[in-house]
Amino acid sequence: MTNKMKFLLASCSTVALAAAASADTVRIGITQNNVGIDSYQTTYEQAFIAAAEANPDVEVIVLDAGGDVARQISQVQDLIQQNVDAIIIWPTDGQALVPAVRNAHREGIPVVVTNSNIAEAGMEFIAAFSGPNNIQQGIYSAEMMCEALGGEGQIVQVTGMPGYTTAIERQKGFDDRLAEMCPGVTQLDIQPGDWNRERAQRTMETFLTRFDRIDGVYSGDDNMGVGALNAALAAGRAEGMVFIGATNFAVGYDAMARGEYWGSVYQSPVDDARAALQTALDVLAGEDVPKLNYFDTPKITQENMDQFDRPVF
Amino acid sequence: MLLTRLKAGGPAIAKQGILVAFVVFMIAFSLMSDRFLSADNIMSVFRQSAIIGVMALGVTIVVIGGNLDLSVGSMLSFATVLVVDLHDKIGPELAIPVMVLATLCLGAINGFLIGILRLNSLIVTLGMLSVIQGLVLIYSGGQNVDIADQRGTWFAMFGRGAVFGIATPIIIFGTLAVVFHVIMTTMPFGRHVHAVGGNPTASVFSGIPRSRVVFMTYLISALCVAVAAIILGSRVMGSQNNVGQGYELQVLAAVILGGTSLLGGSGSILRTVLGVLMLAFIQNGLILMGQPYYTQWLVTWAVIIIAVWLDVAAKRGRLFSPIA
Amino acid sequence: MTASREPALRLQGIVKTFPGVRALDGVDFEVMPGEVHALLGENGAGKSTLMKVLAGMYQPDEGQIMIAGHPVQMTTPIEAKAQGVVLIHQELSLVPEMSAAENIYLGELPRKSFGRVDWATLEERANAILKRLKCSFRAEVTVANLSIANQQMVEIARALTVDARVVVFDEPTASLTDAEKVVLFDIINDLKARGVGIVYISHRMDEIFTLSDRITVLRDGAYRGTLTTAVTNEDEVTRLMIGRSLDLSRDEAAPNFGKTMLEVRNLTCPGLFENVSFTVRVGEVVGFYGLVGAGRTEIAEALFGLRKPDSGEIRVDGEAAEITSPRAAIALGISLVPENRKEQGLVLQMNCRDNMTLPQVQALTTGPFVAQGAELAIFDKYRDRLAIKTPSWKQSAAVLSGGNQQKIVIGKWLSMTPRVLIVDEPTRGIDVGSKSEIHQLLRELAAQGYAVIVISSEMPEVLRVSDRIIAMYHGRIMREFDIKDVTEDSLVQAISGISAEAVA
Amino acid sequence: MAYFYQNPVLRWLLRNPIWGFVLIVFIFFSLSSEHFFAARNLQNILVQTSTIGLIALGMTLVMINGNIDLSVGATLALAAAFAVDVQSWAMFATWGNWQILPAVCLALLVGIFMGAINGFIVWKTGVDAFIVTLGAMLGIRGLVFVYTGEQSFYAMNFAYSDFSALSFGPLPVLAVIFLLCVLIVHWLLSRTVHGRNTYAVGGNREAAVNAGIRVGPHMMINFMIIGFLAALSGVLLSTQMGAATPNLGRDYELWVITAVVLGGTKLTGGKGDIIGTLGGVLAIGILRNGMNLMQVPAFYVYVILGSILIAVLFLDKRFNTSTDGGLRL
Repeated sequence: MTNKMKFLLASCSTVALAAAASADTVRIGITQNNVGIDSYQTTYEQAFIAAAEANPDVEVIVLDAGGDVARQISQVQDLIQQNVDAIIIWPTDGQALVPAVRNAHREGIPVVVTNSNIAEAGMEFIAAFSGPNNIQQGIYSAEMMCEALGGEGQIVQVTGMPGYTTAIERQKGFDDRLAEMCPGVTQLDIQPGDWNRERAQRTMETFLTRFDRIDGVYSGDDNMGVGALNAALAAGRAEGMVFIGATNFAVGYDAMARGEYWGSVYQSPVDDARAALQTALDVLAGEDVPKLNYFDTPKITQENMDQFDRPVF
Repeated sequence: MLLTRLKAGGPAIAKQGILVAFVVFMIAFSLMSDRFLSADNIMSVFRQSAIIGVMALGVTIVVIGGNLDLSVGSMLSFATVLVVDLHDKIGPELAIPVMVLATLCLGAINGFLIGILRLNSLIVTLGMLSVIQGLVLIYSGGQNVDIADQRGTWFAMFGRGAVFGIATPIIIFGTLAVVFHVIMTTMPFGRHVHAVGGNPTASVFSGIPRSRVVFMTYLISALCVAVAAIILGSRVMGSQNNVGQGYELQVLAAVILGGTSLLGGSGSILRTVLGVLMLAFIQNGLILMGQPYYTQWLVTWAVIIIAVWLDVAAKRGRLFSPIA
Repeated sequence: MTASREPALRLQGIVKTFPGVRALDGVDFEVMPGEVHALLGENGAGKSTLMKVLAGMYQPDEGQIMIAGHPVQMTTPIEAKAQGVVLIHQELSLVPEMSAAENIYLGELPRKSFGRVDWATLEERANAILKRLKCSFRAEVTVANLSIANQQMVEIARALTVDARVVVFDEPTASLTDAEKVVLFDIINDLKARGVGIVYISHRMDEIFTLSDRITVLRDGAYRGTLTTAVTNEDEVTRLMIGRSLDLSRDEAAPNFGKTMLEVRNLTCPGLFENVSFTVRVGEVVGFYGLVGAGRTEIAEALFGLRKPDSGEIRVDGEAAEITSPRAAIALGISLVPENRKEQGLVLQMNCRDNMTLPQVQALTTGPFVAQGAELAIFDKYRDRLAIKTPSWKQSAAVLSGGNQQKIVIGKWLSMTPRVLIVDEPTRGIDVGSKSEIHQLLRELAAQGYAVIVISSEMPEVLRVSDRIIAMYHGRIMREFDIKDVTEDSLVQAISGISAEAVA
Repeated sequence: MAYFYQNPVLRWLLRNPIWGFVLIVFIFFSLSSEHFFAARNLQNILVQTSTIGLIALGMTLVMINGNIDLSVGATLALAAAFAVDVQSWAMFATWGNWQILPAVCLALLVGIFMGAINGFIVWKTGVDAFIVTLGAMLGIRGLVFVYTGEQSFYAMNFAYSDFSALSFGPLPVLAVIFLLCVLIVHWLLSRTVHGRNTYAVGGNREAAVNAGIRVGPHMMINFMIIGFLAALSGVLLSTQMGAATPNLGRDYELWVITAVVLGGTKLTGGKGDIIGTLGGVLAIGILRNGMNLMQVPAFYVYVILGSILIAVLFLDKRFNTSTDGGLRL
């Protein structure tokens, strides 16, 4: 037991982020969705911690819900209990966090929602949202797809983990915009890839068997998109197939450079994290912060990719 | 009446509940989708099932030995992240042996706790599931790992290559299945595993080194995971930290579907292969039919229960359990 | 005895078939109030099926059950119990984590409102019953903490919870010491005096002749006749059971002992056995006789590397041996046919051949593969030699009868051609016919030059097979008898500790 | 040493080692985190524990029976979905806050029904409960997705989520419900005929059958109880969220089993009790909460929880078993 305690203490001290507590230090707690599930979230966390360390007046408490809504709710409770100055939440589920956010609101602790937004019902309880506009990203992807196919074709879609907000919003943005803008493009089928490259690859392989003609593939992120691309390459059918993703990953960027991948949406976790922290600080400083703070997530395609740095994840 | 027929005429058929179910499904799917029985599709399903299949071979041996292994999922994440990450750092010719050794170490920990210390395998491997998941994340810092030069490396042959037109994963899976089948049915070690799983006390009374046998089953399981990781890493050319999450249950479902008894002492490698293919074809067939992905869960539910039920019913000679 | 001459229980023409087997074929059986009626038959003769019919666990296909003259239908054990028919099982059917009281009233715990257990009533009643049985423990004790004998008492106490008309005892003495047997027989006589009909099933002839009034014999699921105990004898009963007469005499060809094969000196394992010294010669059968718990099995386990002795020396063929595992023991040429064949001897779902070759499968190889031909040759050899009845080597051991299972285990160890063969309770739970076959086999083995140790709790058995008898009491060797000098009285005294001073 | 065995408190701790562990981590976190030992935090721990805890109560019954239920996480999600969705059914539109009542009732019924299906299959087919519920775990999750159409449901009525904020004196209402269930299930297991039969069925199935206990229906009832408790847990969780998500309760079965095993219930059946299970869930709840407060990084939490599980199993083996009587098996 004593060994375990030492281990506990040791592991805590390695991440001790707290600057010496002083009177004007603000304490901000963050509970993230699922660090480690993909590089985006991990890079986000690192960027967030780095940004906080750079600011001597900020002390942060970094928690991770591991993708479990219930655990995230209890983490919000724990943060309220510790009486932090502000809470940043990356919701595991936009709906389910509303009461927790409402509780924080009642306790007078401002809440900033990051990355994926809380449901409509919770908007009145949050101080601000900071992050990408996932619906808009879906729309961007639909527009790129439409443009790449010239308004005609048959496509398939590989979505993220079923039931998660980001996956749902991107799909919704894409589906609605595509139907509206490009009635000539038909979606053959939609199946999940669980944010997992290998599973996306398997899904795509089945699509390839099932459909003789696939002109385009939209994937919920580049990680899955590259999985789909791998499947098409292996089947020798990648030629002429349009691959559109979202959240440009390094692998997607490289594939784009090779001309195999058509386009994606550029979304930097570093920007995301910095924006979240800054929004929280602005709120605490009493500034007038708008409710919705979307940071820019531009389209990235083979043509304009040299304007962007290769993603670090 | 089914009941009497089960006992009298058709034990040969009834005992092959999985085979019957398999054939029924193949026929049903091929009627509903003309793509289903195409050579391309069958090859693609075989290739897809190789990763789970290779893992299921090892787990079958563990289960015949009377234990469970729930840690294979996170072990797969561990091994894949390791081999992909090391690929660019020390080259594939070193990355593979290092990864295999590291994975075997995890298997040895399982084997030590369960075989030597005799702790309950369900709980130990449940604990290891969590521990290993943590280790992966600590190792990678939570970042995805990728192989930079995806085209140039010979590492690609394991997941993407083909020999005589047959994809390498299928060849690896098939070879291992045959090898393990031969080991389990014709070699002393296989006999020992059956004995230890069937009656650990009696096997000690027969001079069988029970601890060592159980230990070995976990090493084999880890080895299978390592092989699966090579296929997976080479196929994807990258890895996420949770890539194997949930595989342990899919693997176990395949093993159960193959008729291996969770009580230990009986089971067959070849029937596990059938179980793996069955699950893969269900998944594939339903997608081909345009069903939403979650129908496969519902179908799997029914198939597992019916297949195992037939198996159990054939063994006891009556359809329904005699308990009041 | 009661005045009524109506049988307490009467079965007429009971037929019970299972798919492919006619387990009971028109069996008649009756027990009068105040009578002990023994039921005999070889394993597989249909006794257990008949018992299950009696206890309401099986429904007969044909035939009638009458209790006190009235036909009844019993579809569950509870109904049977309500009719006053109680079965005391051979294998303990207790729940270890529950109290004795709860076990006694299992399935019919007294209730209060909301399904609560009425503990006060429960414990009061249970303690009253235990008192009647002269038990020294309270009903509140958890069964897991009781000795085997006391657990058996709990089992018997169950029968007394109802106003039983008929109590069925199925091999009740299998795990009892002699002193405990006396208590049990008192109880049976007590029940008898109160007009309860007793059905008594046992393989032990002596008990049956001590206790019973009548004996009914079953063979192959059919009724073979009823004998009055007072006017019959063991031979007649045996003949009825196995359809032929048994030769119980031993061949008196002068034994020819060779060199000392096993020598044990001052072997000690605290709490189990102490300062045990003995020798076994080639061609000799040494019988270890004693009560359950006297330390005999533990010595065998130590010799077989399953138990680490604290001190002492073991020599095999004159050489000091360090036996740390069964493998080491096997390498030294020691074989152990264990006490409990189902738990220790066999892998039940494995086929007969594989079971038989299990200890040597690693050596029976061509290249890396098991030499299945050689295996089969071994199996065939011992199947013929031991007259094992099985349709095929592929048969799983689970479906064989107890006697054939035991022969598989014996064959397994004989095929190792051991230098020392230890056989622990070679005929436990085996019917008379197979029993004598096994006894004969043990004699033959000795004659062929094996050094044999037989551990047994049955006096006739040790007397029949041994050349020397070692009597044990509380972990110590009390006395060693040459078979020529032994008397039953001196044996009984030695294992009860009476002659302790005399020897020491 | 003699004192050690005579002191009733220590003797009790020796029989329930998990409570010793709970005590140790409790003291440890109280000393090492200023926020841990505070009324609010202790309330939080109780509320956080209640989700896993309610299911663990049912799992204790099922595991004492010698069975296991892997489908509880999915059942929880299905019940939560019903509880939230039914409120918005048109037929209850005019009921005001009372619309919550039929929703909750229906959700609980769904849980009982799912348990009944599992129990019935185990009873009639004789297939191992592990396999039956492994299948059901996939299948019921499939039903959740069919029912929800992959979307999250949310409760329009804030009264629903306000419920979880209520408290009786110092105790939050969720904690009260949990503790009440602890008492009831403890009473059920230790005082009622059904509870005692639970030990009989798990401890010696044959004996139970011979004693006339109807083992099949008995096991089915316990599966229905765990179904009910999983559903209740789902309903309470959904009141905390005012919503239900299709992925709710994933992996909960593993945590529940972990807690129950930590509490001393044997996987082989026949042994275990609610006091131990309560200790098991509190141990996990306190560890999670304490590590949150101390900011142990998520990656290390996995390693620590897994190691503790194995360590407790090891210690239990060391101190509590000597069944082989010294044989070197």
